[in-house]
Amino acid sequence: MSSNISRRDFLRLAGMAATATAATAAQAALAPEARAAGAVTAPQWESKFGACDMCFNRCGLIARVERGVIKKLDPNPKFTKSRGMLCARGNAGVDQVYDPERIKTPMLRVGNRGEGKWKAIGWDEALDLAASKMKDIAAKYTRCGMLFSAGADTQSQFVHRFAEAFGSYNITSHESLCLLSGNRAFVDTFGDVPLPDVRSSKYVILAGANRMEALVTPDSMDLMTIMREGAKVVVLDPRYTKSAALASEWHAIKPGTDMAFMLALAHVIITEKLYDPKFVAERTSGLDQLAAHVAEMTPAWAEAETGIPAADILRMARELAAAAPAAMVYPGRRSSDYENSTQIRRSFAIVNALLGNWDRPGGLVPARPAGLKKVPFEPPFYDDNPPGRVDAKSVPLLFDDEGSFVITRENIIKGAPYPLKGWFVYKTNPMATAPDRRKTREMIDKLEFMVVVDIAMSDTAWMADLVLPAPSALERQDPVQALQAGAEGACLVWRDPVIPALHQSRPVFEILKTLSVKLGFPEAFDFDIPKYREMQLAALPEAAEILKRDGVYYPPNPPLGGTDGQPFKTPSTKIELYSNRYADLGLDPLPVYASPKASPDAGRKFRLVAGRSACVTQASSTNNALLSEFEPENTLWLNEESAKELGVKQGDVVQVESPAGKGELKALVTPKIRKDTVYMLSGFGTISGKLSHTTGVGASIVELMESRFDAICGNSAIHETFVSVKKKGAA
Amino acid sequence: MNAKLAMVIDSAKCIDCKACVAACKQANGVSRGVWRNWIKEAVPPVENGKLGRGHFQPGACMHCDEPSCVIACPTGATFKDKADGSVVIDPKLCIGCGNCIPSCPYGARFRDPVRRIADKCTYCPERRAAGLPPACVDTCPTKARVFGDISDPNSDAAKLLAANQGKVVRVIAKQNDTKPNMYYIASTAPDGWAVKPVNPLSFDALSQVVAPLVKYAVGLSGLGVLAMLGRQLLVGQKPDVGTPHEGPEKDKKEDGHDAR
Amino acid sequence: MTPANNEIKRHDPSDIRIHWFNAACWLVLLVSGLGLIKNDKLNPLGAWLPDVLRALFGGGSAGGAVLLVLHEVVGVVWLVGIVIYMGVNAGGTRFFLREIFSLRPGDFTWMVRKMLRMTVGGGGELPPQGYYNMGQKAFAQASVLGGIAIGATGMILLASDKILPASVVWLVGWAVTLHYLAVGLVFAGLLVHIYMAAISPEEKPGFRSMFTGTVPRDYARHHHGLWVDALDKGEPGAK
Amino acid sequence: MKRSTTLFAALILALAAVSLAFAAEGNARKGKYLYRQKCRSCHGVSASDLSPSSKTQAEWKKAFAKPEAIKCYKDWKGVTPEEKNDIFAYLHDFAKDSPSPAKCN
Repeated sequence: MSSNISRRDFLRLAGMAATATAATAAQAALAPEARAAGAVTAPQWESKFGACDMCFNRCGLIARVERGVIKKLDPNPKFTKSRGMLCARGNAGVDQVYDPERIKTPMLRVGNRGEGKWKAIGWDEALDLAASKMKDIAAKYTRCGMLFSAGADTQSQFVHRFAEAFGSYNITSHESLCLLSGNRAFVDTFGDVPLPDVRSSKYVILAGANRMEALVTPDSMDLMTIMREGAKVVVLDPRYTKSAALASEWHAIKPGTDMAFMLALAHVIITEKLYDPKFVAERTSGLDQLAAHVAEMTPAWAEAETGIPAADILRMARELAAAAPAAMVYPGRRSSDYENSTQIRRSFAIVNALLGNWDRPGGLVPARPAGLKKVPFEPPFYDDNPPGRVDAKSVPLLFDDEGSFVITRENIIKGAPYPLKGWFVYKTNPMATAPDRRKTREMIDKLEFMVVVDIAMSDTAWMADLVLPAPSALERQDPVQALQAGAEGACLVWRDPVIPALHQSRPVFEILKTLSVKLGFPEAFDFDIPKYREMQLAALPEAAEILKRDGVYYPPNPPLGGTDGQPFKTPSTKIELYSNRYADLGLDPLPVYASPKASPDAGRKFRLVAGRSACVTQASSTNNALLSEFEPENTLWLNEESAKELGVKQGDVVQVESPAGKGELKALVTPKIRKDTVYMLSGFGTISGKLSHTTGVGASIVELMESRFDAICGNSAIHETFVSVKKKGAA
Repeated sequence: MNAKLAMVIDSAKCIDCKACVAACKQANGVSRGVWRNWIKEAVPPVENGKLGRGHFQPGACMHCDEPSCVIACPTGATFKDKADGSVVIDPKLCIGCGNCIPSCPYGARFRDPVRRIADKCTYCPERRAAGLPPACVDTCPTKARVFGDISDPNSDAAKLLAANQGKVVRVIAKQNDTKPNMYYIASTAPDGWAVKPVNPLSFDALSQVVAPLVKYAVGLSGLGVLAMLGRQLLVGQKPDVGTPHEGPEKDKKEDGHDAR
Repeated sequence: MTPANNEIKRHDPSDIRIHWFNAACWLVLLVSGLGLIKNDKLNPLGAWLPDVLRALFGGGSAGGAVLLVLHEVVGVVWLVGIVIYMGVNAGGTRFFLREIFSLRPGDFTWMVRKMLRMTVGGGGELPPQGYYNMGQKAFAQASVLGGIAIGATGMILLASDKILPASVVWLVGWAVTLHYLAVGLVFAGLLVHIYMAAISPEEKPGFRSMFTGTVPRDYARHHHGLWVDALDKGEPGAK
Repeated sequence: MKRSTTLFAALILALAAVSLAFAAEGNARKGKYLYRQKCRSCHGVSASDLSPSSKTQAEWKKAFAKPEAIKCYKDWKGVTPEEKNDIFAYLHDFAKDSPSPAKCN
């Protein structure tokens, strides 16, 4: 494989490299102002394929390994989903591997919870302990007494498998702290979670999505490309993010009013009949109800709500419709904003439906087939289990396989409807990512046993009874993973270790396999990773060879339009502008707008919003030595005028307070944010004693966020908090 | 023909993601707190009371054709590599005097706090030897950075330059056009950041006072020696002088010495 | 007296050794140092010398790097050698320093007249000189003071990329300047010293004494009359 | 217009109530276990790959209203009526057009 890479790259640079090398050799003796001949030689590295794990995108990479040490991670040029790039975080993946603060051995808590007193123990002792504790909890509280939480990791599927085999229904992932509201809205409108085909789009409205900092491949790069080709990208954001800076047009929308903007777009598109009548008639249901619903929602009305001039809204609606179907309201990912985020995202989905962009180039496309087979198993059924998840029926439309972390946490604290006393956590970090850190702490205090498997001692691991070291994604073998890349089709990646696992780390797969034996269900893990991959690739006989050769495999990708004439996976088999399901459940069948609630406390006049830097993956990367150089601490973005009123100057330390908690950090006084809004990065103000770049540095955003959730799907709602800000030391 | 390595940057494509900066640090083991390359952010214009379009400008050492840093280097550790046109620092020859740092109008140089010598962008010669582009170019998400030999019309960089003839701009120190080899396409901002190259006072003293002074002193001394040698040759060798057998009277008589 | 009555001992073997040791070091240091000044504007000889030397030492900047190491090693060896000499021959060192820094009435006159005499001729009678004549004293003073400056600045340059933090690079910059200045001035004197000692027929016995350790009494009486007088009187401190 | 909306909503609500009542008869979680145990041995291996999201809720309802008509019904021997109900609840509740469409593994 290395010869293959170098040949390809060599061709790319052949002229340059050959000239330089020959010239250097020939001229060294004659021209003293040159390096001595042969002074610069190619590094003696091996090149090995991998897939990045610094965020969920999993960009294909090539690890340059010299004498067993990873020297550099480069983009895999054949991994076209990321357009041949590796971002700052991807490059910093090396520092994750060689982080001196990594968990090196299994650690048993010996002091009080969170006190940081640990004892290094052997794997046998650690896994015996975990197995016996899980057995005890199952015996005392049924098998649903264990909660399993796994982050966005290729091996997380084994945690789900294990939980099912163990017999617990209580499984959460990071998704209910992130993207479920958007998924809910699109499933309930289109019957599917579509992907944006940015590359062919002519007009994109990014509302509350910051693609130039919260990088999503290939969308982030494609947005720049299409703008160069004449497409228009509109950004709505209370902050002047880098996306706002680079967009064709930016509007500092008032937080929480996106729905008003979308409904006004619908109003213009419907009243001016700018939609495709054939598409809307054949493929959607509820246009009449929608038309009636938005009849009064004029651009002028929306201007009063959003702060965006009516003339601009009118113009954008017309431009958007004119570009349709190669136009879209970008669906976005993280949608954990408000208690009515599902309805907000429904309004996004509805405008897309009116554009008739479904399964069209430049519009929203259904997920492309990947061809991976699931690996079946037959977990036992335990009759003594409670009827469902601990958060079941808490909201009308919970995703049963994701649940809601915020509600689960609430119910664990209450001990109702049934007690939940054990927690298995793999590479997810609710102590630093779930709103209201004190509540997470309170929940943990209710537990009898908590085990965390992770690479670094996250804040969540810091709270555990038992911490087990996992290798990084560069040190382990992984199953095949399918990745979606818009209309270009899915691609498959896998991982083989580019170096052996460091320290005593063990992949969670091996941990679970061992535990499955100790707990009496070895049949759930009667395979190894190569065998598992074989089963996954049963329908793709050529894939394994190509993965070995290229580091990525592209399954056949049918052309767009394949769903034309086929029913949508909704109750009405059409795109539901008017949601029958919501009507059934007594929910608003059309998104009903209400002005965002004002702060309940005059002293707390700033809405706190979350966001991203391209050098930060929430709380999982801020302790990275290289990335901490880019984001050494978080600051509170504070509008210049607001700062003036508060007497806060650039760099002053401010005290921020909400009903949930408080924090101190430096102020960034800037025109780049609305006067009524403040912003800070996540991942700082940590509490773990093994995160030296972030513990005691900046403030924790989850300490300040109140515990709110989406009323329809239970996704967390992290923009519902108002905070007070004052200069430290001021009265 | 010698190569002329250059970077052609379409700064309007840059999203300020810092991938190039991170890649550079990782590829070259650049010490904590210092940077071989950068992305500068233009102060956004205010249009109709709100911030207008932003612009981000990737940069690094421009490997100038008339580099002021080379002049400021006392040991020749910094030089213009004639084979490929890059400005090179030989770490083994650098004594870390720091002269070159303020002499670069683009702030491209720094003194590495660990190795204690001057450092800057090298265009990743090891990677080039392996047939790879420089780390920053390879990793860039939007391919804003394009690298190559612009004397080779088939290189990506030369093609991009040719395609944008008349639209290419360079950031140049107004006081001193060092002929940088970093080309920005169409327009770029910020553009006024290049500063006047400044040599440390000690260096100016060396080049403007001490070096001429020493030249004169050595010249004068050399002239004196020549004069003595001339006289010696013209007037002729005194056979009595310097031979230990000669008597003192002769010395006195012929040489006029009066040592008593 | 040895070997014959008409020969006076002028130098200890240790003096001779340190002189030639110093000379050898300086030659290597001067040539390698000039080879390091790649900058056309600074190198009094131009860049051809560095180019030639670098080519000799492996070519390109790598050759320069060899030169730098050579310069640093020999520089340290030189300093260490001098210090060892001062320890081994402390009396000689004291004598040397006392002699070169003690000026007598008539030294200035001697200097002016001697310079005239050696170049254009004439100049009048020369006042008598001691162990060292004023020309020798002047060069010895320059060598001692210059040597201290060269050694000190050289140590700073050596330390620059090994222990010195960025906050003191100003010191390194000035060390470069002073190093250059001191070497330049000493070199200017060195040219005359070499001529006088090795080329000018007048000082042949002195030159020879840097190998044998003795000078003819007649020569000494002519050139260093006050010294011979002191010797004859058996004055303390006379060598 | 408004009136018809209300009427329509009421009608849908009524229909939903019926369908929910039908579904509530079985235990979907047990149904998942039973489906894996009793159906997956063929479906996904020798027979057509089938999971809840293969059909709509209406299609599952229709199929289970007259299971005798299902091709493989002859192989259902060991399945009790209660188990049949559980399997139906699973397939129906996670159908293609359900709120939580699911594939089976």
